[in-house]
Amino acid sequence: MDDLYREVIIEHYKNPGYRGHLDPHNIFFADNNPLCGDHIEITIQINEDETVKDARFDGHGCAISQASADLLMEFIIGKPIEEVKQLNKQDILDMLGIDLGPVRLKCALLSLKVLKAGVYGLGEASDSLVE
Amino acid sequence: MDDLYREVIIEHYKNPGYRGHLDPHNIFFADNNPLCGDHIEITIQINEDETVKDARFDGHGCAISQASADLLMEFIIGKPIEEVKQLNKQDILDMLGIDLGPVRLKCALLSLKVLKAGVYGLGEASDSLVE
Amino acid sequence: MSLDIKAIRSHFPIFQRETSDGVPLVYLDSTATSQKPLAVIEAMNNYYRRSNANIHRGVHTLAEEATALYEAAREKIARFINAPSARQVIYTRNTTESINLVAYTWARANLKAGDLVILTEMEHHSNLVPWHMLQAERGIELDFIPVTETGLLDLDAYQTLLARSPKLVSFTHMSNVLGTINPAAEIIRMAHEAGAVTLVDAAQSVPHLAVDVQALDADFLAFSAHKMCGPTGIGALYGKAELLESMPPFLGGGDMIKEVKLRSFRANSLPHKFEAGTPAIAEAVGFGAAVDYLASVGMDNVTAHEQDITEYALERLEEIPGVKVFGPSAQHKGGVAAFTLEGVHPHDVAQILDKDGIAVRAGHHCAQPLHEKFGIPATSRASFYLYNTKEEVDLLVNGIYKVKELFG
Amino acid sequence: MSLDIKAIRSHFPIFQRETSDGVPLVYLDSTATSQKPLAVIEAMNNYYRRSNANIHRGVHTLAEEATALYEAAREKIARFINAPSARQVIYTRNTTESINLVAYTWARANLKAGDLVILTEMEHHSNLVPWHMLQAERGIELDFIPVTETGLLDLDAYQTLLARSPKLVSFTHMSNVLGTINPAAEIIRMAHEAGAVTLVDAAQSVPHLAVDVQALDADFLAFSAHKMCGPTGIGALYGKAELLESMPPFLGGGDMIKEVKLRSFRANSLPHKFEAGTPAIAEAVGFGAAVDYLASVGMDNVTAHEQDITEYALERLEEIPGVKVFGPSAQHKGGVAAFTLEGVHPHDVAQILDKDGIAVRAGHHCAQPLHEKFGIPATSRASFYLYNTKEEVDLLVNGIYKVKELFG
Ligand SMILES: Cc1ncc(COP(=O)(O)O)c(C=O)c1O
Ligand SMILES: Cc1ncc(COP(=O)(O)O)c(C=O)c1O
Repeated sequence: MDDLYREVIIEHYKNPGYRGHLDPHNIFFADNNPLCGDHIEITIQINEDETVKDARFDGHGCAISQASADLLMEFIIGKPIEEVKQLNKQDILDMLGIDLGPVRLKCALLSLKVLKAGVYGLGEASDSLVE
Repeated sequence: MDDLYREVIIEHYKNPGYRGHLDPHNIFFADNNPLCGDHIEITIQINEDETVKDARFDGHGCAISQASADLLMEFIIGKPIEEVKQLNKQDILDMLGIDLGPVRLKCALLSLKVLKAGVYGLGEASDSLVE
Repeated sequence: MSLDIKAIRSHFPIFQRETSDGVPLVYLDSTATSQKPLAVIEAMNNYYRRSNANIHRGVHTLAEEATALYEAAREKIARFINAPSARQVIYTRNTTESINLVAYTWARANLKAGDLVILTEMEHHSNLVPWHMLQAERGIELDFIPVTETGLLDLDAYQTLLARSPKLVSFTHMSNVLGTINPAAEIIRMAHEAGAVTLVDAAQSVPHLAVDVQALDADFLAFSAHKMCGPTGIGALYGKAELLESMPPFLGGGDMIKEVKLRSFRANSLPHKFEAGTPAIAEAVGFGAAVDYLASVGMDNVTAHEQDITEYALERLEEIPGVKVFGPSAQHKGGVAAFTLEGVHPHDVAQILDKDGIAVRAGHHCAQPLHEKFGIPATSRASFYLYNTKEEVDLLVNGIYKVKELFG
Repeated sequence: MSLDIKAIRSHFPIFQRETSDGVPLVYLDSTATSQKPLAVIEAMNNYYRRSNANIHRGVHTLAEEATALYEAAREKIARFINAPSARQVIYTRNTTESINLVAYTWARANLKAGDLVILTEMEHHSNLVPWHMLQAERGIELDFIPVTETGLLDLDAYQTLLARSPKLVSFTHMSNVLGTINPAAEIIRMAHEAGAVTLVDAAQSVPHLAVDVQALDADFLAFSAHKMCGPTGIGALYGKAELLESMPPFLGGGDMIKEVKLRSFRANSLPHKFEAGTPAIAEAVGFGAAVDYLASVGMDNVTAHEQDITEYALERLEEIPGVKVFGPSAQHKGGVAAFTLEGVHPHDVAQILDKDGIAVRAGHHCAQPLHEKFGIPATSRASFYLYNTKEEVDLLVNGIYKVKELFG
């Protein structure tokens, strides 16, 4: 219909491959977008060589936030943690393959914000993590 | 030069006929225009038949305020107090023979305000006296 | 009389635009802010091109023109709400500042720890947070008139609350989410019987209904120009004269004073006492033009037209499977339809509609506690004003079907 | 480089008007408010005609455009004063509200009875009354840096005052009466050495001088759009990030919150924490356009041009018998000449000049204590901006001779 809701987004929203919860896990983090109540939490398992062994997200919210989370989990599996730490806004936009206005950008970046707060071991997720 | 500063105004400002102070007097009142610091005080003597026997103003300020005061004193001498109580904005404008914007109107009406507060025996001069 | 909508739409330049190539604007977000007729835009334009000057103390021609325009607008606004006098209309930035002004001045001068302020569960954040702040600072108590399942205020519960001798009842005349038009005159009468002062959040009522502050017997009433065809940056607070006169000033500075010494000042008379510094002069001029515009259309016509569209919109929306509209039936309601669509987040609904040029808002609409009450984080909201049409409702409905298909 | 004044004047539509038949406008009242270039008027025009919507929470095209325009303007303003980041620029209504914001939040959170606030004898009422109010409410102490006979601040006396450990030094960067440009960086450095926070009333400096908040090391700095080619209804407060972050919010309502419950709220991050309710959106867009306009002319060029005119004006005015100009010599002074004419009240001067289309202001210019200090109730004030010319100074001088003749 239009590039904002490319099939891939709707598909990942309706049939996410990485929704769930890993137990045991090495990293857990959760946060929400106060503007719309979107919620994302992630669990991650890490290999001895500091790469991502497995990753899952859970939560609720709009198609953009949930599809981004699913795409992001898919993307990071197998990647070195150091590389995960470098991910930024543009990487998410590339995964989604679309452009977003400032309000929806927050939805798209929620999972990355949660992920980075988790891998950096921070107490709080801040917007500056994904700028 | 122009109708605002008609000769009569400049003349009454420069050579006022009724500047001064009456002693004894039946009425005294003073007030200023806080916007520009203009000050007017009046003293009035009253006849047995409730007409104005004599009237004087004193003070300082712009030509409009001082000339209006002089013209007003001249006008009320001999008039019944009841008639003085009825004087209003338009009477002053008629004496001056000009039209004024809202700021300068305050200057023009200061002496009337003071006069009316005096003849009504009020504690304070209010703008509503001259509307 | 029904409005000539085609003529009305032609007064609003924005309807000439397309949101993207070939896609005209379907603006259904007037509850957030209204569009502006040319008359309002041009009034400000002319002000800046011909009369711009600072007001009140100037003697020169421009200053006198600007002062006259600024004060003439106040007279118009006073007449529009039937205020007894223009000096009871204080210019503020918006409804929010109007309410805060009361909270900072009247309330801080009159409320002490333990004093009760009654609000409602359907308040906009603007009529919640100022009281939260006062609660934290002063220890006042807050209680809330509950909202029923159908989106009305529970007046029996209100009667019970009134037994606790509130000092203030502050409530919205019309909900910006449910659309509920509250029985303001009755709420005020009951408050007065209990000895309380009243504040009406009229952000949504003054733009859409004929509001008469004297008929309501409102003590304070707050509204914004930008929601009633006027500019941003200006709003108003109406107040009863004896209340406004008894209140301490709010912001200190130029124009709100009679006299200033190095270490003290005397406050000016109304309305200037509450207008510190150079005010929103051009915006006041635009506000006056907006009021002229609405008066020329006729507020009863505006209301009737919105009622008509709203009825139609509710009918059409409710026939869509999965759509749930919040709030009461059309007869208790202004031109607002907040809804959820099963399985689709409101942000997605709004964004997909936007691709067809349809502007609706998604979120909590600055009424988070109300959304919490109904157990939802957000809604999509379509809202209607004098320039909207039934055809636009049809476009909205078609759009929602498209969303369903996409997510189906 | 000298300005191409003819080109500049052509940017300002108001100069096409006549004040009365055949009498062109000679606008010498920019210290009260400046005129607006077409670019500013058109920016707001276009906003209302194309992009008008409420900001921040909207998903639709118009809301995103409006939000982007509103925030882009903040970036421009931040760059204009060299703020480290745009979130340190808070939109307010005007300088007056900016100062009050600090008085209501930072000061009420940090000052207690007996704490000293240092002001100066040349302050505008906007930087006096908020502190008078706090003095009455809290029992803070006020003291004043004296003004010398020549209209400069007495920095020795200031040094002595600093020994009393003030909590705040709040002062005007440039006097709107004397024109004095105060040594702000030095005043701030001395305040910091004494452990005080500083607030700069930059209402007259940001419009006329290149102001760099980081070079000044100002803690707070307040200014108004309407004095710098921008619209009425909007101003700004700059603050250091750690101060702004530590301050409680000011007005409560929409947009300034992160989350609202029925009985509590969490404040939003900067700058939104201090911007409650629908802001002056069109005005922010106009403010941004004003800053663009001034930047395109170049602030150093603006200053140099004003300096040039002011020198000429002082020379010409002082040659008129009976005229006394207040304030320091041209080298310490911005484009302001406040004067008295012996035997003629300033109101009469202004009114008679107005008949020749010459707009000057008469009164105490919201600086009553300063006038009292100089033993006069009022002055006439001519002030200059980038669009004024030496020919206009000549017209002013001829006008004053006419006044003298009339009253001679
Ligand atoms: C030095 C100074 N401070 C403050 C102000 C107040 O500005 P505003 O009226 O825009 O709040 C002015 C304007 O007259 C001024 O000249
Ligand atoms: C019911 C209600 N109250 C208050 C407000 C706040 O209005 P403003 O943002 O103009 O201050 C709004 C606007 O959204 C509203 O709908």
